[in-house]
Order: sequence, then structure tokens, then C-alpha cells
Amino acid sequence: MLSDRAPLSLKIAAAAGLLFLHLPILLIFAYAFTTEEKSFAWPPPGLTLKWFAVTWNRPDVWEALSLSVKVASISTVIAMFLGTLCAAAVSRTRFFGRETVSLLVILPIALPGVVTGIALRSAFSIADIPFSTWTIILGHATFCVVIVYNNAVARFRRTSGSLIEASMDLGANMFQTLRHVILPNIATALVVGGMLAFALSFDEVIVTTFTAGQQQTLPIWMLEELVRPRERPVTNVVAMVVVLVTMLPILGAYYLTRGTDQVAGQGK
Amino acid sequence: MKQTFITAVVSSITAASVATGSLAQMTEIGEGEGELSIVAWAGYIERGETDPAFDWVTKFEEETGCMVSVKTANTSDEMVALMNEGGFDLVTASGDASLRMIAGKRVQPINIDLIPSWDAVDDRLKDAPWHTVDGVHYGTPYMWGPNVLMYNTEAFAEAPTSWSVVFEETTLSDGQSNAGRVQAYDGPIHIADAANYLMHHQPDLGIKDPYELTQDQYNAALDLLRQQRELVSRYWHDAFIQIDDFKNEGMVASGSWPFQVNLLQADDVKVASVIPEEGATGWADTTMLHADAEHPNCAYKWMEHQLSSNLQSDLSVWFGAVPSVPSACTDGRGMQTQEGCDANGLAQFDQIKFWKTPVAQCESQDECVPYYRWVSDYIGVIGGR
Amino acid sequence: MAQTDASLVQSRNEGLGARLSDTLWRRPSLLLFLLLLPPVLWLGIIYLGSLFALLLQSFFSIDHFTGMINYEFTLRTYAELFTPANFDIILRTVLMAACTTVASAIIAFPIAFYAARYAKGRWRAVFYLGIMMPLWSSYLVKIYAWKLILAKEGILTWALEGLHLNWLLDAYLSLPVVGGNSLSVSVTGTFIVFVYVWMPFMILPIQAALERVPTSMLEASGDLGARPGQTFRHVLFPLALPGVVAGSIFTFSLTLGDYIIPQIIGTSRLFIGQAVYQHQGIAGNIPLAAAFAVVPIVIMGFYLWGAKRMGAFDAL
Amino acid sequence: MSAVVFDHVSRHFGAVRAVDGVSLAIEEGEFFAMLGPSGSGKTTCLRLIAGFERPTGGDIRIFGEQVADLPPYKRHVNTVFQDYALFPHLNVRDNVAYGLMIAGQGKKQRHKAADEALEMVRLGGYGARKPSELSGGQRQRVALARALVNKPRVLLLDEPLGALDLKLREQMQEELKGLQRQLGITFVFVTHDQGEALSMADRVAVFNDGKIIQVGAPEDIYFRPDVPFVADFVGSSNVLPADLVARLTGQSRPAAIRPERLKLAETGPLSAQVIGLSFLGLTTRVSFQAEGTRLTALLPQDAPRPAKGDTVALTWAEDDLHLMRAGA
Repeated sequence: MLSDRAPLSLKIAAAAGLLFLHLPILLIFAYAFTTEEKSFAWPPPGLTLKWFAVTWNRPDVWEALSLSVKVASISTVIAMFLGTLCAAAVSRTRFFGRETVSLLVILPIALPGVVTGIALRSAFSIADIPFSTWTIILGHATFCVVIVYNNAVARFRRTSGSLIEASMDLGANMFQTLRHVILPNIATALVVGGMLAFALSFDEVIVTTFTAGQQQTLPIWMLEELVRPRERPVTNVVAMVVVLVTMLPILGAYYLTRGTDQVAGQGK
Repeated sequence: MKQTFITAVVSSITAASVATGSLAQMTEIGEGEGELSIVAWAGYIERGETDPAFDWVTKFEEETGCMVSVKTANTSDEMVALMNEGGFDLVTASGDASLRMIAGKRVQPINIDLIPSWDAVDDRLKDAPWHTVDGVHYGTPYMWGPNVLMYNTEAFAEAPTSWSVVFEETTLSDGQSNAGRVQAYDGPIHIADAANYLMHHQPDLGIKDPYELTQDQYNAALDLLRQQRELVSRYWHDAFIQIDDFKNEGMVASGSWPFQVNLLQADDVKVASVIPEEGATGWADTTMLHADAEHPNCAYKWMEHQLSSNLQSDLSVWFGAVPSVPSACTDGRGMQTQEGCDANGLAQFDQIKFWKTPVAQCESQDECVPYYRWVSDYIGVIGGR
Repeated sequence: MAQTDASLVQSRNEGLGARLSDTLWRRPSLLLFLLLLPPVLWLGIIYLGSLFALLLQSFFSIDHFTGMINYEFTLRTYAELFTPANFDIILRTVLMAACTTVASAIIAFPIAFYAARYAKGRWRAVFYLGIMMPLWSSYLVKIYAWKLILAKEGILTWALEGLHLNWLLDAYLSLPVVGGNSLSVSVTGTFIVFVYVWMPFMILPIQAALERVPTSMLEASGDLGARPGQTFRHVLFPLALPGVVAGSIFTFSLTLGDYIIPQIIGTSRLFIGQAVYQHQGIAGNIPLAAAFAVVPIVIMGFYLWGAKRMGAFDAL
Repeated sequence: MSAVVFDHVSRHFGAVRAVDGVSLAIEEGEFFAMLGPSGSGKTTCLRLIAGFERPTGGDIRIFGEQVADLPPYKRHVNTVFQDYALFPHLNVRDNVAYGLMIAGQGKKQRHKAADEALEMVRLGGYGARKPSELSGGQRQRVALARALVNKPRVLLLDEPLGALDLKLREQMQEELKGLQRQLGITFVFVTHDQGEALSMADRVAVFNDGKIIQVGAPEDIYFRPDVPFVADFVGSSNVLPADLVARLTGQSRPAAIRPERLKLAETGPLSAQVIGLSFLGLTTRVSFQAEGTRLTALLPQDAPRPAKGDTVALTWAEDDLHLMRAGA
């Protein structure tokens, strides 16, 4: 029998694993304050806040950030709509092709992003669709559906089916039931799904490079700076900010799902 | 049924692609369209973002109202791909891309009468074969220069005299082997550098032109590149990555562009460049107009601007290249001087083997290995084949 | 009395929504149809349509000189996949994906095990966030961080110099295949970053699978005389295996398709994702890029089929 | 007028005939039980009345009105669900007032009605709590109040007491019965517990395989089952096979006899061997093997008890042997 106390070796292995996961990210935070501009010198020769000001005044950073926020917001709304409908259909009724539908939803995330990316790109070129913000959104919404779907399906499964019947039994038609019973009961799951979808879209780069044309989302900007560094300290600052910004929805999702058995990151 | 459907889809696609592009050239320049999009090499179109002193876009925008957007391409193949994809007006194509785009009808003929400064262009470039086909001009010369050998002055006590330092294992003057410390260009055109080296060191192969190789000559070049693979830890395909690698990865020698040398020297990295005894490959870039350009008037305005303004002069300093307008070296309209032009290779025009696309029906030999084989074989060489 | 109230309810409900609601109740299949229509249309047209377009492209070929696509049906592009250089790319990628998956499982297991069985109360929250934060941290930032660490002039060298252990690194780098001039230009570097970036995807499914194992089952095993090691081998690990397989779907698939990590940290030898990216974006050879993209689809098809047979989907 | 009428109603799920040609009339003001093993179709019948299922064939009328096309929210019936289906996001008062809110009643008015309904089920003062803070029995009563506050003409109860423990169940049986008498509403309830059905209902319908086997007052069902299934399911009667009955009475039909009506005697029509005894308190249950049939008798405490292995004779009053139809 396994005892209630973890063996020391396990503790060490788990702690080492977590350290491995966290140290590199913390490093980025340190680099955001370095005075060294050109190389990767470590330890930083000095600390400064000046790069925050420089970054603040960079219009290209703001443009990329606002495009990212726009894309992530619209994609999230679309994904929430499609994912919820799909979850409602799949979890409420058994129908022929149910497995196919859930596979269809999962596919954009189960296949490598490069496949999704180039597939969309081929389709755009065949259909003669010019690249725009909307082509980015098209791609992002497609792979964000699964996040909302997963969260919504889990909640629908936990919600007793008789609640809807009870509401209709008490005189509410389908739309009243939707408003007064279904939405309040799945609201947190939807919000969590939406937050995760936002975070996913905000950070996506692989599909975006294929669907973005000449526009730069923040990750594309970062990638560009990684391979073509102009002011490395600005990249450092943006990197830190990006980490902090993505953490907000994740923390929010965590606090909303606390105490339930949902694991928020599944299906990323 | 299925077959019919596919055929239908395919033929509609074909129809769409054939319908594009007329080959008639422009006869007059109208009002600017307010926009201009250019595919260019890194560092070619500067608006003062990297260094405020180097800006030849802002003035153009103010004068013409054509707002310039730039898409940076890293290789000639990427340029061709971008132009095939469409949506751009101009491209600063090197000779290994220009003919492919002309053959693919991606670019349109240029009416040189609409470019008043055309006469100032270097005579050696006016009818250069990489942009002139059957007497028709498909672009305006932009800039040219050699692919230099960049080296770290701490690892090399004296300037290397041969490309051998990037092709063969040697012990450098800092006492360490060059293995792992040299780089090579991550583009199939680098095969020509190997061929150029062999031209000098193995004359019995009979290489006449590094871009026109028979199967045997080609195999020898690939063998040399396989030997080089043992020395190269990472190939460079982007100027800025190479700069990074020289700063942070301990690189000491590589074929490079004067552009990287300039930027590294500006950052006080101990590098210098040389054109070794074998000579060098080089590029001669032409600004070409897309067959479906949406902003042709702005494009013509730019082609005039690139010849007449301080662009030629400043860019040649910035990039370490030679202007297509020789007077830019001396007339003081920019930062360039005669010495600078000479240092960048003005007089070595004939020693530079300019990039061009290898084709099967080549002039100097009976049959040459065509470019698409260069592409797949170079991927193989980098992959260790 | 009762009757009047009830008919009151009835008469109030006669708006457009109410009528639609009646229709939907009478025809549940219509409701199902309406629910499924938008997502199936979206995914069917945009996603499956795109995949079909991709497949179609892979049966075309390219004119090697002009870079224009020949819209004629041919299998030549697929044949190109089997040239030694291209086949190397596929093998290299699959091998890397397999190694990444195994290493991720090995590192993830103790974390998942501890989080599932021993972390209680506050520690549980700490573990949970400790796994979620790196999982959701910006992908590019993570790669960037490793570039800073692994560069020859980077932090690892600095740290090892401080410990006077740089001879160890040098010895490792002098090894064939895995070594190189520095870690950031070696296969090892690519491997480390792959493991780092995808490993969190392995932790969650394993943790979920382990949490589903009832404690009584472990007690039963102990009761029947199994030592802790035996309990682990014969009870816990088999039960966690579907979780490992579920996690491996992510690590494997994500490694198969990635093109940014090997581009930034690695030996310039191509991976499938890079081949797709370069053939598409740089070489403009969309048919070959499409054919390359079909490779991970086929591999993942087999992988998912096998995973389903192992019951891994229940652990997702 | 009958409250609920089924006329050859069927409900098929694919090849499964959950309800198979059921005809039935439930009278106004009746306390009606649907009894049967799980999967017998009783719950589907209830859901057909409520409108959660639509019949594959046949007519359903509620107070004379055809309801086949009437969605649940337009029927004058309310349901108490097996799992109570209380809305977790609403407090108890809002749960009870839900139907009134949908009907458009003002907040004050519906809260007052809800509080009254809660008083009625002896939960006054619980209005502000969340359902999750209540015990099982309390939730059950909230569900009841929530249904009754709408003044339905028929109240449907799906295994209403199934989730409660024995003591609470007995108490709720009494309360439900009292409420039904007090309100005069037609109650239709579904159960698989024959004791519950017999003790509460005015009439009981026994279901098996999607069909109604027998409808009748509890006494009829208990003492005069039509077929062996009913005899066996309701109160575990002894069922004598037709050939045995033919020998005993000359009529080739199966027959039922209740265990408490079997007597031990010196001589009797049937000889049996004792194969087991168990002490039940007031009575002793004795199992017999008689001509290939297993029989059970309940002997009063003061009766002489046989020993295991004894061979005894069994006897009964002629009236107590109830002849049934052959078949299911």
C-alpha cells in the first residue's frame, strides 16, 4: 500500500519538474530590466526601467497589441457561440453522427497547427480571399471552438437534464428556459471557456503566420523580433507583459472553476 | 461524378490564374494611388527606425503621398513566392529570382521613358541580362554588391585570403578549429559559392560559370558542401539572425553581406570583411513591377525616386553595397564617397559572379543541373545527405 | 380557480418566440438541426473545406523554374516525399516527436502523481497553478527564454562556468549527433525546448487519470500483499496509462507540426513543420508543402486510432 | 370527465417499444399509481402526460383536450421529479415562484404565494436558502411546493419517495395522501415499490413490458391478480402452475394464493417438504417444495412450527385460491 506521505524521491522529482517549468519564465522577467542592449549577457550588468518607457512609446507594439486583442475578442465570441451550440446538441441528444461531430470539433486542435494553417491558406488562395483581420479570426475561431465546447459539455453533463424539463413543466417555453435556467447554469463554464479561448487566441502564432498576410498580431510581432531583433530590450519587456496578460484570464478561469472537477487547461 | 467535380474545380482555378496579368507597359504616369507595397531584402527600405540617419522613405511619402509598406523577404525563393501570391507592387529581386518572375509573367515590362533618371544608371547595368529579355526591360536597377567573407578579427590575426576557411577544417590563429564556428547561407544559391571555390581550386572540373554546372561539376560542389556541413552548426537565412549568432554563438567566419558587417561593427563586435582570392558571388538587384500591381503610378514614382534621390548614396553606405547610379558615389547628395564605393566593390564588377537562376539549357555547357534540383539537394545536404 | 390561472399562463405565451418554441418542441430533430447547423457549417466549410483544398493542392505540381503551380492531377509531388532528403525530414521529425513524448511522460509523471495523490488543500492549488501557468505562458516567450539560456554566451554557460563544470558541457557537445558548437545549435537544444514547451500537456491527462483511481483500489492491492513498488507497477501505472497516451497525443502532434522551435534552436536540419512552412512561404511550392502537411495528418490518424483503442479518449 | 385518458398510446424508441398500446382513464380527483419494474414503461407514460415525450401512436387527452401537439409548458399539469430538479442557481423561494414568474406575476405577489406554498409543506422560513443547503426530505417538499403553487389540474410524481430513507418515506406517504385529499387535485405517481402503491393509491395500474397488465383498486391487485406476473410482483404471492391447479380444481389455469392464507394440516390437497424457515418477528416464513413448485407460507407465531426436512400437508380456504388468466 502507498502511504499517505510522499516518498522523498517523488518529492524531489516533482519539485525538480516544477522548477524546470518555471525558471525559464522567471528569467524573462529578469531580462526585462537589464541595461544590456545587444547580447544575452548574464547576469544583467545593471537594472533599469527605461525599456518600459521605450516600449510604451513604440507604435508598432501598440498596433500589434490592439490587433491581437481585437482578433482574440471576436474569435472568442464566435467560438463561444459555436461551441455552446455544439455542446448543447451533443450532450442533450443522442443522434447519428454524434461521434463525428465531436471529432470534427476536436480535429483543429488534434492536428498540428501547421496543417490547419496551411490548409486555411490554400483555401483562401483557391477561394481568392485576400488576407485581412477576418482571415486571422476565421482561423482562430476554428480552433477556439473546442475549448468552449469542452467546458460547456462538461457542465451540461453535470447539470441534471431534468432541470430543463422542470422549467418547461412550470410553464417556460424553450427561450424562457434558455434565459432563466440554461444560461445561468452554464454561465461560469462559458465564461471560463471564453477566457481560455481568449488566452489561446492571444498567444497563437503557428496558424496565424499562415493566415495573417501583412498584419502583425503580438505573437507575430514577437516572432519577427525573435528572428530579426531590432531592440532586444523592447522584446524582453513585451515578453514579460505578454506572460502577465495571458495569466489574467487563466487565473480568472481558475478561480471560477475552483472546487469543481474541471481542469481548465484541457484541450489547449 | 467525383472526377467531374475535381476537373471543374481545377479548371476554374486554372482559368482564374490565366486571366491575370496583361503584359502591356505603361505609357504615362498618373496621380499616385496613395499606397505602395514593396517586397525587399532586409535593410533595403529604411525609414529611420533602425537608425534615424538612414531614411529614404519619409521624404518619398511626403512628396508623392504614396505610403510605403515593406514586406521583408530573406531569400530569393521567398521573394518569388510572395510575388506569385500577389498583393505587392514592387520587388527588389536578385538575378536568381528576376528571370523566374519574368518567365512566370509575374512582373511587367518597364517603360524607361517614364523614368527621367534612367540615363544616370551605370551603363553596365542598363541592359543587364537579369532584367532585360529580348530588349525589353523588366525593372530598374537598385543596388549591387558582393557576398563578402565576414570574419572575426580575434580569431583571425590576419584577414583570410581564401574561402577555404568556411569550406575546409583548419586551425585558426586563436588555436582552435573552425569546426562549429563557421556559417553558410541557407539558400540553394550557396551551391554557386561552392562551385566558385572549386573553379579556382579544381580547374580540371572545367567549371566556367558557377551557375551553369554539369552533373559532374554539380556533384563535386555538393561533395564540398557536405564537407562544409561538418563545420557548420547552423545555416543563416536571415541577416539579423546571423548578427545574433556572431554576437552570442561564437561564430567567427561566414559568407555574408556588407550589411551585417556594418551593423556588427557599429555594435563594436570585432568583425571585418574581405573578398578572398577566389572572388565572390554577388547580387545585382532590380526593382520590378508586379504584373497586377494595384499602385503602378506610385511604383513608377518610386523607381524614379530610387535613382534620383539620396537613396542610392545612403543605401550604399547603410548596406555596404554599390549604387546603380555611379554619380551617387561622388555628387555628395548622400553620405557615400568614392572611397566608400571602391571599398564596396565598384571596380570589381567583372569579378563578381552575380546571382542568377540555374537553368537546364545553359549557355556555357550542353546541359546543366536546373534550379529545382539545387533546391531539393541543398535541403538534403543540410539534412546530412 | 385552478383553471383560470392555467389558461392565463397559456394565453400569455403567444409571441413569435413562443410559436417557434412550440415548433421546436414538436420537432426535436429540427431543434437538433438548428443547434448543429452553425458549428457544423463553420467547421465543415471552413475547416474540412480547407483540408480538402490542401489535399487537392497536394495532387498538383509546381513548375520548378517559374514557381507557378501546374493545375494537373499528378502523384509526382507525393513521390518527392520519398526522396532521401525529404524522407529524412519525416523520419527526423517522427523520431523527435517520439523522444519528446517519452521524455515528457517521464518528467510529467512524478508531478502528476504528486499533484493527484499527495497535494492537499493549499498545496493542491499551488500545484494546479504551477502546472497551468507554464502551460498557458506565451509559447514564443518560452522559446525566447531558452534561447537566452542555451546560447553559447548564454546563462547555462555562465552557470556552468561558475560551478567549474563547463568541461562537462564541452564533453557533451563533442559527442556526435547530439552535440554541436553550442546547445542552441544542437539537436539536444531542440529536444530540450520541445520537452519544455509540450510537457505541461502531458501532466494534466495523467493527473486526471490518477485522480480517478480510487484509494481503496490501492489499499486492496496492499492488502493482497503487494509492496508499494508492485502496487505501482501492477495497479497504478496500468490505470494511468490511458492518461499517458492521451497526453502523448498532444506532445506527439504538437512536435510533429512545430516549425518555430527548430528554426530558432537547432541545427538547420529541417522538420516537417519547417518543410511545410518553407515550401509554402519561402519556396512557394504549395503542392509539396501540402503533401508534407498530409504526412502528420496520416501519422496522427493512426495515432488517434491506436489511442482510441487504448481508451485514451476517456482520459482527455 | 376523466382527468387523463390514454387511447392506444404507444411510444417507441427505435426498435424498443417503451409504451405499447396503452389505454387508460384516470379520473378527476383520483390518487393514481403506476406500478411496475424498471423498464416497464410506467415512467414513459408519466412523461407522455407531462409532455416530455411525444406518443408514436394513439391519443392522449387531459380533461378532454387533445395534448399530442401541446408542449409541456402549455399543459395544466406539473411534475415532481425523481431527482427533484430544483434550480441550483435560485434560492428556495425563487424556485417555488418560478412558474408564477414565467406566468408574469409580480415579484411581491409571487413571493407571497411561494411562501404560502412553503408553509403548506411545512418549510416556512426556508425561502432564502439554496437548494444545496437542504436535506433530501426538505428538497422533496420544495419540489412539491414548486409544483403545487401553480395549481395544476394533474400533479405528476416520478418515484417521489425513492430517494428518501424508510422512516421519512413512511411519513411522506402520509403527508402526500393528506395533501391530495386536502387539495382535491388528481395525483398520478410512478413507483416500483408495491407497498407504496398499495398504501397510497386509490387505483393502481401494473405495468410490464410497455403494457398495462392490470388496473384496479389495491385490494383487487393484491388479492385478485389477473395474471401470475401481478401476483408475483405485487406482494409475492404463491403462483401455482396451471397443471397443478388442474389437478387440484379441475380448471387448467394458473392460480395465486397469498402466503398468509396457506395453512399446515394433518391432511390436505398438497403435500410439501419444508426446505427453510426464517423468523420474522410476528410471523415465521416457511419455504416448501411441493411437486416442483416453490411455495411460501407465513405462519403466525403461535402456530406449531415444522422442522426443516419435514414433509407436511398444505391446505387453504377455497376462496383464497384465486384463479388467474394464463399468460403474462
